[in-house]
Amino acid sequence: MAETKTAAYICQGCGIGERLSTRQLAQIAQKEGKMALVREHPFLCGAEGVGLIRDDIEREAVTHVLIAACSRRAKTEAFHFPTVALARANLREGVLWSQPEADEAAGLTQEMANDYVRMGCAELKKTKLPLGNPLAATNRRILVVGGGVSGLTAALEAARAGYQVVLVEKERALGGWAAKLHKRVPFREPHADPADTGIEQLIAQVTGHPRIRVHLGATLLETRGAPGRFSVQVSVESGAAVTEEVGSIVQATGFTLYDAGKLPALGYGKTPDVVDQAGLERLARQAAAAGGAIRRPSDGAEVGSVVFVQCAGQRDEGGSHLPYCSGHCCATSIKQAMYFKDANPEVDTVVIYTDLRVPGSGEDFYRSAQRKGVTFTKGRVASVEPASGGCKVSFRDLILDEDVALEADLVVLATGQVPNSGVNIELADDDPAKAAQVPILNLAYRQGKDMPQLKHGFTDSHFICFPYETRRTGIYAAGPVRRPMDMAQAVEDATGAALKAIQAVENAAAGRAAHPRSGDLSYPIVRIEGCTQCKRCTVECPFGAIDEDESRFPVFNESRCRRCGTCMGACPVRVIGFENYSVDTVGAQIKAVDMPDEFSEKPRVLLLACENDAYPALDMAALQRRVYSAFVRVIPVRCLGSVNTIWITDALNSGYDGVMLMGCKHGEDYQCHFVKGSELANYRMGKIDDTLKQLGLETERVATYEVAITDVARVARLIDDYVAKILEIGLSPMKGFA
Amino acid sequence: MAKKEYAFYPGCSSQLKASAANYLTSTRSLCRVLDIKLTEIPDWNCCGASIGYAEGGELPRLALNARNFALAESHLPGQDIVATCAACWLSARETKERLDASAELMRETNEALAAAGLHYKGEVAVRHMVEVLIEDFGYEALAQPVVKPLAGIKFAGYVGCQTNRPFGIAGESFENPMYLDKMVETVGGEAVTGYDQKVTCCGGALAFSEAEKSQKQIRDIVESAYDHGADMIVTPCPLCQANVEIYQSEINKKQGTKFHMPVLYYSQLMTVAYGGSAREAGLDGQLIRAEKLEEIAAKG
Amino acid sequence: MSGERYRNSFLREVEHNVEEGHWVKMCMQCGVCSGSCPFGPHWAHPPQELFMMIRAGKREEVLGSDAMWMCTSCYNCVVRCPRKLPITHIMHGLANYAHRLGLAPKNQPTRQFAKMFWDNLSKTGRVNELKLSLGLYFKDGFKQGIRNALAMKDIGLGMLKAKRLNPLELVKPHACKGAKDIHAILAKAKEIEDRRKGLSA
Amino acid sequence: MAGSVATSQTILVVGGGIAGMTAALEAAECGKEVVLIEKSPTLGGRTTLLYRYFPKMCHPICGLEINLRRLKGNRRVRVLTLAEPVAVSGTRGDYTAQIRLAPRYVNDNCTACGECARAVTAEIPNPFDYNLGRIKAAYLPHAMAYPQRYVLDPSIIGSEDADRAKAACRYGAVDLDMKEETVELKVGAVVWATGWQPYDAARIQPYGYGRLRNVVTSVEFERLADPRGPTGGRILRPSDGREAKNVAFIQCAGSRDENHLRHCSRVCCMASLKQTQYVHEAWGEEARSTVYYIDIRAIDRFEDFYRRVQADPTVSFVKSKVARIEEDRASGDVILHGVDTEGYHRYAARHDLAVLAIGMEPALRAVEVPPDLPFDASGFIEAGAGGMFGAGCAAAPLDVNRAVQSATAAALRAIQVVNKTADVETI
Repeated sequence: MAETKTAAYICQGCGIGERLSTRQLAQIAQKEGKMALVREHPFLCGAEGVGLIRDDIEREAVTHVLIAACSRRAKTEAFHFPTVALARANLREGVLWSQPEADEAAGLTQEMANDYVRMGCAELKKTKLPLGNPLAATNRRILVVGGGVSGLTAALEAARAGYQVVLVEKERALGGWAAKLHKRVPFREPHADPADTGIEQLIAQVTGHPRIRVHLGATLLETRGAPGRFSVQVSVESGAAVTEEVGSIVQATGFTLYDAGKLPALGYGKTPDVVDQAGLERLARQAAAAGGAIRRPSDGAEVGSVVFVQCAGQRDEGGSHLPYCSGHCCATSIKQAMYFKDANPEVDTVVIYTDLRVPGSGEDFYRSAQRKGVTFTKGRVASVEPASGGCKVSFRDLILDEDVALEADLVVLATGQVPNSGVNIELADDDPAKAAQVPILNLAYRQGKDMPQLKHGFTDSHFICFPYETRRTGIYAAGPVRRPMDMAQAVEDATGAALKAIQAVENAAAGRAAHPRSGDLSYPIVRIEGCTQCKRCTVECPFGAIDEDESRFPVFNESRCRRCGTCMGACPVRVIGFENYSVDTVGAQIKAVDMPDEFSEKPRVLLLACENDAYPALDMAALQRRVYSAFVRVIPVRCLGSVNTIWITDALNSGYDGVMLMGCKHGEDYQCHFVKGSELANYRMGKIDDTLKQLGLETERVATYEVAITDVARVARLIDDYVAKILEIGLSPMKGFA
Repeated sequence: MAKKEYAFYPGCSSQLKASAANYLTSTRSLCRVLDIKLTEIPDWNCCGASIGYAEGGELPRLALNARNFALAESHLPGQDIVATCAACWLSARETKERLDASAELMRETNEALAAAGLHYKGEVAVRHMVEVLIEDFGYEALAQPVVKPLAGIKFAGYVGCQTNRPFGIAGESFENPMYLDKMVETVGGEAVTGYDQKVTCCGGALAFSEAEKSQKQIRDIVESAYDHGADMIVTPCPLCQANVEIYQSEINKKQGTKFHMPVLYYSQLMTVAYGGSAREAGLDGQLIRAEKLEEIAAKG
Repeated sequence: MSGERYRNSFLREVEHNVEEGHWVKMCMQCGVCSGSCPFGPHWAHPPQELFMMIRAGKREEVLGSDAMWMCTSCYNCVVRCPRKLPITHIMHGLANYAHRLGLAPKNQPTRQFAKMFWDNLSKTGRVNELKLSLGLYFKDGFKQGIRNALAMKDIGLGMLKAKRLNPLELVKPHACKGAKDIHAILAKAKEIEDRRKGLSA
Repeated sequence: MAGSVATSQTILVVGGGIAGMTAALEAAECGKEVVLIEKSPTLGGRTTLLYRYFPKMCHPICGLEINLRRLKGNRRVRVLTLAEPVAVSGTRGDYTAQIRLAPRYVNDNCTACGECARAVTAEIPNPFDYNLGRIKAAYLPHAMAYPQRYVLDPSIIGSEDADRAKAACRYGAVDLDMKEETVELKVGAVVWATGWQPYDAARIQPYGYGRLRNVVTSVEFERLADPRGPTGGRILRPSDGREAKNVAFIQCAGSRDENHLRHCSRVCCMASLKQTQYVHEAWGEEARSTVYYIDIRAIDRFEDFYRRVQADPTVSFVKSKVARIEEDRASGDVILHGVDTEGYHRYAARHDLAVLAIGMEPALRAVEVPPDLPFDASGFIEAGAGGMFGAGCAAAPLDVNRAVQSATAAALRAIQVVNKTADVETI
């Protein structure tokens, strides 16, 4: 690789030239920053300015470029130089737009700008151009676990996009629940009648597809590796174990119907004439096969009246059954009521519900059922008991406001979906509940055999905007294992999951990071010889990317890594880093700041700001010209989880009067894009107090804040309040020793 | 040759010496001015009104209206049926729509008509006088003949129910139809804005059977007109007119109010504005006299 | 009894015999009709509740109720119903059906007036307003009638003065020449309707 | 320009809201060439105009920031703003799209320094606040606008204001001679992520929107609660700027109604539940929210959120479709009339403000498309056999999360087309 040649470009546009001495900035870049090449330009992001930089890169063999202009979030198209290492000094939003225009402020404003140039130079010199993970793994095959509608769809859609697929189904036949249905809820207009499930065609398309291999009666014995290089041990029907090499995985392991046996109050088990929705489908298929009407189990008599009890063991506030709503059951009961009405309009069909939930065009399906004479009653069912020649359903009619009972030949309980998500790895190993759980993926991961679960046992993503972001890179949940859903949604969900699986193998092959740092070519580099095997990185990685080898050294599976740097923040001996983001790139910036002496009355506050939310909030505050203290120096971090405590202690040792950390909300509704980053940072900073005491410093000198991207006004206020507090408790006694 | 010709369906209340005689008188007068030829459907019969349901049932009411249609079709071919009474218009139009929609009802209805040797072909169009004025003439044309603008009089446009729901006039909103206000302005009067009882029900036929409940409605209607500074109420519906005008004295008696709010038909406003006499405008038919209007009518 | 509850029997009866009755099953219990009715406060059971009662099989309560007799035919419910139910007509239909079956409350004033109105109009083909109002005053007997009439005499006189009430109506009423035709038509129509509904006239 | 670059290997994504951005990015991150066109001057769509999301009460622009960074880091997506399709012709794998580009009057020299806005005097209703507030006629759509470039409103072109803007710009970014142009794109597949629009509330007559001062729509209410909005995040009512502490939320405003929208718009229940929390946060224990509903459709784990709101003492629920709203002329208060159908209780309830949980209708209008793009009766795009696909709310009324799933699926279907490997569809 060519030797390093640094260059700094100082923009004078957007008022920088008027309010700051760019001459002074240039000198600093040259003398202190040791930049080989320094240029000032009136309009750097303009075609001419950009051309200038390009020429230097080509003619002057510049390898490292510092842009001292606007925020790193601005003008990214103009300042796009993929062949060189890049650093940005934020003079516009970070200084000009956040500092008062008044002349008396000019001095402090210039000091601030000078520091940002110093910091930029320092960072640049420690930065390398990321070249991508050299261990790029290139297996593009996709494994689909589960052969129901979700799995079949994921397999078929991936194959249709040109990818090889291997599908593993634990049963001896494909089709899952759909194969057990008489008909399904319609997907298209007029949304009036039950439709054929179409499962046979789907199965035929999958089994007949040249790019899909299917294993029936098969389970996963072990899954090890990473995106682009998973190695999966499959126990196949014959009992033999075969190894499948794949690049990514879709988990479509579906759901199990909630055990109606737990609902004796609703008559289940007391009489065969109380069935769940699956039971009704069975009866409907038998009837269809026999070419007659649906008959009740007890005596085989034709069903003349049927009652559907919605939310059976669902939306339970008592905590003894499912707390959530399974979403599909209203439409399913409507469909099942139609089984009766379409065959014989004389059959009485009553649906007892509390909220009828048929979103979108489901409303048409609801209307169609009413047109067919299905009666809907808003009520709460108290009990179902066997009665002479049928069942007695006692309920509160919420409209007519009375307790009533009605008799029916058959009662159908709309019970909920329970996800098949394997082992809950968050449970303690000695937890009996865990013992009862059978692992599905059998991941050979340090952090557990299955994917982390979110809520109620579902493997859903926590993010509204990014539904496919599981915490296991390259493994995507699809269908009811992720969230209760109907068949139409499962098809959509599985198609999306198939895309993510494809994307995962493409990213892995290119050595790129996956979401949320998609395309990032940097990856964690470890000085393994310095490692003390403390295991913090392997335990704390939010994505379970790091395993341990026999001798308990960390094994970084780069393509499982999301590049958040949590491991870097965790490492007590600081042997983990990225080419363009490391303990040094940040540490050097901290040290580069010009530290006024203890008599100057000019405190210095270091602000480490999450680049996803706090930093943009600061930018937007500047855009609104919200002024904040000139004593703060801001360094964006990939995630608060990447903050290594050494930065804090270094800062305090070198005379900073305080350190602010701004990260995302943590806890149940966390907003950290790296899931655990901000939480870990918070935890670590909780323990820094001791360090501070050792240094003889007030604990206020380190403060952690939860900041949302919308806290535009608040960030400025937080900074000012903090600086005020620092002035109140006085400057740091460490200054002298710096 | 008249500009426009229609098969006229005055309805029971709009006959001479009937409760809406003044509606008839004023309508005739304004048609003279606009050169509209109204020919009564020979021997027309009652529409059955809404209240006819209890004893009448469905088919007999349809048949009643169909008889008028059949008569119009045979004696006044090609002419739209025009009603002034809201109830007549509504019953007739509902009948037409229901027969158009159901071949079975059409068959049964004609089976009934056959008993009198009549047959309904299903060709007539049923319209309200206000529709005719707005759609066939338009506000501008209606403004042309104005010689005595009703300047200085504030009118609360009380639309009521049956010219408004469920069909509506000229595609106007059910909650805040503007046509009556526009007509008031067309003849130079001032329409009070924000009259919030504009489409309140006066109780309709139940004014007779449920007097107190209806009079509560009527009280709101009149009170709100006063609140909004109206001098008079104007309406397109005979039953509304009758209920709202007649019962004011009752309400005064029972509840000590001092209501004295004239209630007129749009046709009376137009007749006066067009230069017609108080008599031609049927102002002599008011229980609560509309002095301000009479003054204008009296002006040379 | 509970055996018959929430069965379709009464709903079917209504669909078959009540004007526009086939719409009752389409109600989704939003209640916009109930809230839209000018006489709402006086209803024992607003429309949406009546529809639920029909579906719940409460035959006697529905047909014996005076609720639907409170309908003023203002059509607010009709234009607001999100399911486009012709509620006004269903109310009329229910009232008519209850009346035909003799289940409607005996002294329900609107029932009496409605009957009076129909008899009045079907006699000559046109409404005789004078007889109608007199009939109304005297519906509760002669004495009460005089009292009612006196109470309303100012209005009556006013109407006379305004030439909007004609004393001669008593002797020489407005009438259709074809009154006989009308009787024939109405008789036939009723016969057809009864046949369709399987009711005896 | 773009036209010449695109090929039948290119995927065209129409609409730069969250669904469109997602479809474009997911495809591009699989290595595909994408052209993303957006009719407004910025990406972000309607979700950007939401204050917060249910059920986490998190902030939409947080996800937007991530998506924008993905976009800035990915050269495979080319973005055209102020761009609308006028016609698409051709067949699966080989489409030609006519794109109309409206003039921005600001070129990419713009540094977003804001001098033009300072120079301009004219103001326009802020389209990014549902016209509740006003902004200068030279404006940056919002703080998260992408591209981060100002726009000149056409209304000032030819005026002195326009000249002032031009004079104020030191980077030659203001170009008053820009003209509307139409470009042609050759693409293999098209993803229609054209999103939704709020149903015209004025057509729901009994609720008096437009007639009554203190009746607003749920999308407008988002702006009132948002610190970036016209009231700086204070929930004040339009009539008199008084604090709206007692707020009525009216569900199914246009939805589930054959006089308006046949379908259920799915998000409105959750949106109102979320908005009750805005009221609670703003006024604490003084807050009063009442939700008038037919059915509360809090599906799957949204049920948790519903239960949380039910437990909130400042929130109550009434099972009723409100019949009509009347205004108390003196106070400007709204009085809701209706019947609680759970046991028949009549109410005339006074509130400071009524929020109509307004329905979603598809926004796609008047574009010539080949028959291989089927629509349902409500105008939503259905699955077809061609190379064009609906994504997000163009395909169905969806919440953000499901819209993103739908867009991700649409991206794969588009990839199948340009990869030319897709088997014959069987629908």
